[in-house]
Amino acid sequence: QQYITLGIPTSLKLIEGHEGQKAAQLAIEEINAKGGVKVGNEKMLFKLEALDIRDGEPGVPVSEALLGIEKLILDKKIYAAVVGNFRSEALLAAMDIYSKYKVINIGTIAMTPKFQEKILSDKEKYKYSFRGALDSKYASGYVQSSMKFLNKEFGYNKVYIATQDVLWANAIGSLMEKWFKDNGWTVAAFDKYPVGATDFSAGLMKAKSAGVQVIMAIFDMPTSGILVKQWKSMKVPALLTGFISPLTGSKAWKTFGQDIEGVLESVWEIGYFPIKAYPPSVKFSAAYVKRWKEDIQSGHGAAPAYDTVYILANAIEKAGTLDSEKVVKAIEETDMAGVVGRIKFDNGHQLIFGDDPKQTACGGVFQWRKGKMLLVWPESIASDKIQKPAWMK
Amino acid sequence: MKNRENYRKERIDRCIKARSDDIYALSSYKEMWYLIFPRVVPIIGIAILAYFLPLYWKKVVITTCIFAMLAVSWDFLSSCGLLSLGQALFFGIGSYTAGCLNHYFHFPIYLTIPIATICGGFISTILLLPVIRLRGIYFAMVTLILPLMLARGIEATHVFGGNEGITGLSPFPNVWVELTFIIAGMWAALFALRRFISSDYGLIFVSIRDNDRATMASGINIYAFKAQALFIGSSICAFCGAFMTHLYMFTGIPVFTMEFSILPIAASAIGGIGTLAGPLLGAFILVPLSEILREFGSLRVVFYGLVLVVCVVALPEGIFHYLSRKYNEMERWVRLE
Amino acid sequence: MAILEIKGVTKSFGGVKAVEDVSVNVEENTLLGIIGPNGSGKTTLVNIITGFIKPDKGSVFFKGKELIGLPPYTITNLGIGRAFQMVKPFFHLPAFKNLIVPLSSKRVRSTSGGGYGDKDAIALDILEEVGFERDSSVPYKTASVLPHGYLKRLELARLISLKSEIFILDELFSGLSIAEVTSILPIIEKILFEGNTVIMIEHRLKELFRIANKVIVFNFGRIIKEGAPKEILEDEEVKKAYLGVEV
Amino acid sequence: MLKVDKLMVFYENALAINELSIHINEGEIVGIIGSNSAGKTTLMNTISGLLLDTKLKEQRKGGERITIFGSVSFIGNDITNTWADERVKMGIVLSRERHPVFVESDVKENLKIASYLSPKNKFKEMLSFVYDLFPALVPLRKRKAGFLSGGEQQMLAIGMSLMVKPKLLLLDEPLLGLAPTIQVKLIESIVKIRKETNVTILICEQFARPVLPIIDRGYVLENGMLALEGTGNELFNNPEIKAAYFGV
Amino acid sequence: MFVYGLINSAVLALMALGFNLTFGISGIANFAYGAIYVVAGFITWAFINHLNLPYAVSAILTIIIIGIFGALVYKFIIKRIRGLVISEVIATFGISIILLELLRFIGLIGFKYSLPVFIDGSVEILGVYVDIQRLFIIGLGILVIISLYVFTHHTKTGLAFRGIAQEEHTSLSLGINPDRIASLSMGMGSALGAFAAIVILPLGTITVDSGYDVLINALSVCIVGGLGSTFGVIIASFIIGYTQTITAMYLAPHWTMIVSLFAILVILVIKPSGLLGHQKELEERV
Ligand SMILES: Nc1ncnc2c1ncn2[C@@H]1O[C@H](COP(=O)(O)OP(=O)(O)OP(=O)(O)O)[C@@H](O)[C@H]1O
Ligand SMILES: Nc1ncnc2c1ncn2[C@@H]1O[C@H](COP(=O)(O)OP(=O)(O)OP(=O)(O)O)[C@@H](O)[C@H]1O
Ligand SMILES: [Mg+2]
Ligand SMILES: [Mg+2]
Repeated sequence: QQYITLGIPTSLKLIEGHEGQKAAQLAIEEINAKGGVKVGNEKMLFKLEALDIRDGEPGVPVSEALLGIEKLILDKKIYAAVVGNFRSEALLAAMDIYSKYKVINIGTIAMTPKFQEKILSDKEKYKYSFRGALDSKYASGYVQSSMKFLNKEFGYNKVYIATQDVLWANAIGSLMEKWFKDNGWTVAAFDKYPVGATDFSAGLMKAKSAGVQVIMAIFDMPTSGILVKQWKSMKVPALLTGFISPLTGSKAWKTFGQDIEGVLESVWEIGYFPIKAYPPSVKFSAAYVKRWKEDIQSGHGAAPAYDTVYILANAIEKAGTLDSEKVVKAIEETDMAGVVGRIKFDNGHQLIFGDDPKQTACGGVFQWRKGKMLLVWPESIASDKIQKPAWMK
Repeated sequence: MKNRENYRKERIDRCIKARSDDIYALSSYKEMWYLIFPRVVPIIGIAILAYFLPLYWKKVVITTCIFAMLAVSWDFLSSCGLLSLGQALFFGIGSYTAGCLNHYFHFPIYLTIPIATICGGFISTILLLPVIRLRGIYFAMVTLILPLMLARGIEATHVFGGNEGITGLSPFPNVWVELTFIIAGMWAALFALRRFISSDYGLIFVSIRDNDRATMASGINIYAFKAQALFIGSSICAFCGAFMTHLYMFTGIPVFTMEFSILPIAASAIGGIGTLAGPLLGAFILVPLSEILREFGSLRVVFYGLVLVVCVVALPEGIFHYLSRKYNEMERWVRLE
Repeated sequence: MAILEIKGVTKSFGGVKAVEDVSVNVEENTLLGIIGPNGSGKTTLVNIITGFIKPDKGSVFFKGKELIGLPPYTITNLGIGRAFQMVKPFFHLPAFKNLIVPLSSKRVRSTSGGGYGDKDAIALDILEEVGFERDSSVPYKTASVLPHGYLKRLELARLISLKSEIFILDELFSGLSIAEVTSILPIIEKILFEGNTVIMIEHRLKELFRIANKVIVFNFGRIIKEGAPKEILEDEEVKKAYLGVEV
Repeated sequence: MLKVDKLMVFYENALAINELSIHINEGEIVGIIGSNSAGKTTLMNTISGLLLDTKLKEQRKGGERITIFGSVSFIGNDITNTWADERVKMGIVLSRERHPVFVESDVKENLKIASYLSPKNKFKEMLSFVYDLFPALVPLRKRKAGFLSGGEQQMLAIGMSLMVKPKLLLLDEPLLGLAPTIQVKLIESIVKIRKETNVTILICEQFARPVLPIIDRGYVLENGMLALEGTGNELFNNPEIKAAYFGV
Repeated sequence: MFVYGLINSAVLALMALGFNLTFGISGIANFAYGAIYVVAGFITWAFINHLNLPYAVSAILTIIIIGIFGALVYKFIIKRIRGLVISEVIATFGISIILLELLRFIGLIGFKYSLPVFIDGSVEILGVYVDIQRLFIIGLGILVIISLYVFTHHTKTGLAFRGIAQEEHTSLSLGINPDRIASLSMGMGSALGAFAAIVILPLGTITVDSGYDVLINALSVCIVGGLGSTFGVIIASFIIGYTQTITAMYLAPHWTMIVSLFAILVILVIKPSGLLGHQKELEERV
């Protein structure tokens, strides 16, 4: 029996990596259970080699992460890598390694738009890299939609932006800042908080004294939970929106309880919690819960990781060979229905996102209400409408 | 220690050392071999290993050599009384220098690395010049802070590629060049420094750590010498940084991470501080070990920490001290008369 | 002319006047003894002369050159060598290697040779001069295991190897037995004989008074008496403040 | 009271003390006279137990090997392997050679630390005792010990060992660096202390002149071996001693 | 602003005090401090959520357990390498990564771990809302500082802490058993760390990574203050705390780190042995 080895070089101990691995594993088990992938005339099984390269942890040099990737490539002889790097700089550096060894990789975590730029700058060289999750440009799109709604429905037009001081979050922050200004909002301030910040009072005070109605926060560090608590305790009368990773999962209600009632939270890729209007997501989350006995907590990375395995499998079957050049071609031509929506790559090897999972991949916005995550955006699949929380005037 | 009644364990030098460390009285091939053996074996050993291992492990050898050099440089600095927690600073400066030269001015590798070595040493020395009067932990604190600050500064000001760094730099032609280059560099650094530190000139550096007041009272400008030591130590690190940059075709703020500062210290601690060769040995234990431990997946770092603790506690003097003692001295029980 | 002129030097540490308005002239090729109760500011004065402490006021001239403000190593290179009250050898180095450091200083670098082992030879010569038996293993032992007597000699050897013109010896004899002291005295006499100047701080008065040309007495940071050893011995005030007993 | 029997101490291969047997009776002042490197400090460290600690530390570091033979007993108990702090609790207190004090603490705090073992209500009393003995320390109370002059540190070191209220006081070169007046005063007060508190005292000195008159008995050490033994007077009048330790 | 600067300073001071007790005052490098801090958080969490113990009981139990743990670490590990500072640092750092990564390994990742606040709610002070927990931090910070000062300057054990750091042999010859005192100081330092964790962590979630941050914060506050000086720690935390808050307020939050590091640098250049340390002058005294 021959195997196609897939590598997962990522920070396995961070939630996105951890759940990404589980999701990919689920996909592989499903495929293998059906007999594997057909390569030409032969059926091959998938095998997973996960390696903790710790690149999402502060203090770990990129070189160590890259050496880990080289280990997967040279030692474990992986055919392709999925999930992939956390930090944008690690991703960008890893692309050189992947193209050196001609290894296909489909990342689902790092979100920098520089990725496409780099691919387009030398398409031939970097063609082995794909991204199966959204990038910060798309991400800001989803945030914008909800802002538009808030503006239209409730007349909100003053915002405070807080982001984590990392590439992708800053990128979203700046895009949003521009958008707000272009659309007649007042931006009270735009603060970037260093990773590990534990005190947000300065910014919140600014926000409060400026009388903002909306706080847009983009964070994926765990300490950002403090922001939520501080926002509550300082009684800042503004609606918390954006992407705060401690709030994306079902367990957030347990941690923060009543505090997060009414918070608008963006979802980078749908599919990790069941959405009635889009059946693949229901199926996927059920399968995941069945396999791993708990539901997914991170709104980013896990669901696409599941899809990437299928993308690869389909591409290999379509190419009928393991020759990477041909498989790359096949991936470029992918068109299938995944849990995050319809999967198609653009010229820069970026998964295309939009507002309707039947047309493109899709992110969304949900609102925390009474312990439930209610999808309010995009309208095509929304189950509810954004509501003003009771305590807002 | 076993305490036999009226017996005492005696320790004797294997007596080819005449009186002091660098005066040898060689009288036979056997003695010559005795001297050469511990020096030649690791050189040949590493060379063989490096050239015959599978590709991935070659890469590991390269990384090991880099960390070994960092450790050697750390030990050199510490034997001059400069306790550094900031090898990452020197490393990062070298890396950025090479990266920028290559990216913005398109200098080829054989220019960027030498220039980065010299300039890196130079810039690091200048940066630390204002605090050269600090001692011990206070100096260490500054060296710990500076790389953090530079990294944050680059992040905040977006210079040199800002957060995502500079990628796509020129690589080495092939892995053989990489290997030869770094192994040669490592041995050169080690033996040159060992020679240097036992020379009359090098002795001054050691004396500064021993007692800087007395060194001053001996008419030595200790600050000038400390600056020289800094330059030498940081140049070596800068070389490593430049090398790593081209190896991974990447430079960016992660080159300032603490790992580059901590691992050399750990290597020195388990290898044996103050010997220069010890830290090298330590690096050759720790780095491959950490690669082997990758098999343990998530528990890797735990095991790694465990090994550190066990090594340090079991042989507080350091492996190299221990080995060289066993090699150079005989022990035997003698009866009290 | 006086080789070393100390003029109105004052230094206080947070309210305590350690040295107050001290002026002394040290004549060339003489032995000046400094005595005084504990904490009367003797060592502080030495620290000021050798640049380890900056005085609040006053100046020190060596052959007409102002010393205040110069760092210790520059002063040492001018020819003022000091031995520390608490010995400060390089504990990790063998005794003879201890001398390599002063032999590499600017002052004597040019004469001590740069070849391999040149300095070692000079160092061993000097050590023999101060009483390290050349053929024994003593000069090759690490300083940390040497007995105290040898360390004191090592301090002296450092000054000799620096070719100092002024030897400042801070309590060289403390912690030494009479036998040790008597064996060191000739070395000091030899130093004087060679035309150098010596300043000695001592609590071992008997030995000091035998060789001193002039003695000054400190009390509370001030000079209370200055004169030939004889006069000092007979002075009532000195007796009260310091001696209190027959010596 | 204290009995040292056939003590031998090796530093690696070097013999520092060779077959030394001495004893001290309760209430005595005993002097150990010896020139440099006679092994006085080694003996003091052995009696106080510090050597055991040094030995252990060296062993851990893989440094030189210290070997001790023979036995030490105190008031009938064998204390050869008793740890130093236990010995202090038994009443053996050492004032170490060359005054290693707590440089970062001020003088009063040094004395406070020193009174670790004595009851709190005794502190004031002992403090004034020490200040009486060394009035020079009084104005220096608030100064960090590291800034004191050599002699002042020596006073402090002795003062600290007195704070513990020892039964057996070991003084290792107490006169080092002290001005003659203070030396005399110290010697007088040693006699006084003995009279008042009946503490037993062992003094090590190579500067024998001031010490010999007050000791009851004395031992002369040479190269780790016992060279002479006798009462204070005997030693004082011994021509050899005179030649070697008085410089006449 | 004023209030939050104060809180920030108090947080820093609380974090640093335990470290200061072991490292600054008794001279034992405990680089596992950050790990201990985090572990304390998780232990308390586990007590509350799995054993359903009341909060106060869990907190006290945690402090005791961590204290004992610290003492044991000394007894079995540091004792053997006492005096070799680099080895101490590396060994405790090793312990720290073992602890932290073990926590990660057993799955304590994610965002669900957080401690309850002592008393919920907030009050308005000088025009800003401050939650009561933060007031607790200030109050307890002051309390700990005072008791620590009294402890290290006026109790025998505390003075012994200072003794063993400076001259181990002299302490030994005065009847202080350095090993006992040192393990005590490790224990107390760790317990203080646990205390700080229990007080501070309710503000946010417990995460493994913060272990490293806590260590760096504690280290820098401790060194800037001048080793061994309790007051130094306070002043240093105020300087660093307020620079952080002020920068965050008037410049931008992502400059806080740079500015506060720069402040540390400047302080060290001006006062080479920290604000209230005398290290340098003492060493230079000849
Ligand atoms: N750096 C300093 N800070 C504070 N006080 C100091 C400092 N240096 C010296 N002193 C004080 O100044 C006084 C003079 O000290 P100095 O060392 O000069 O005395 P000395 O005459 O050499 O005494 P001894 O004979 O005991 O060595 C002492 O009281 C000492 O405590
Ligand atoms: N740590 C050590 N390692 C090796 N040898 C030592 C050590 N300590 C002392 N010695 C040697 O042991 C002998 C006795 O030393 P010790 O210090 O006991 O003498 P001492 O009589 O106290 O001399 P001093 O008057 O100099 O204080 C000396 O020859 C000395 O060199
Ligand atoms: Mg003096
Ligand atoms: Mg002695």
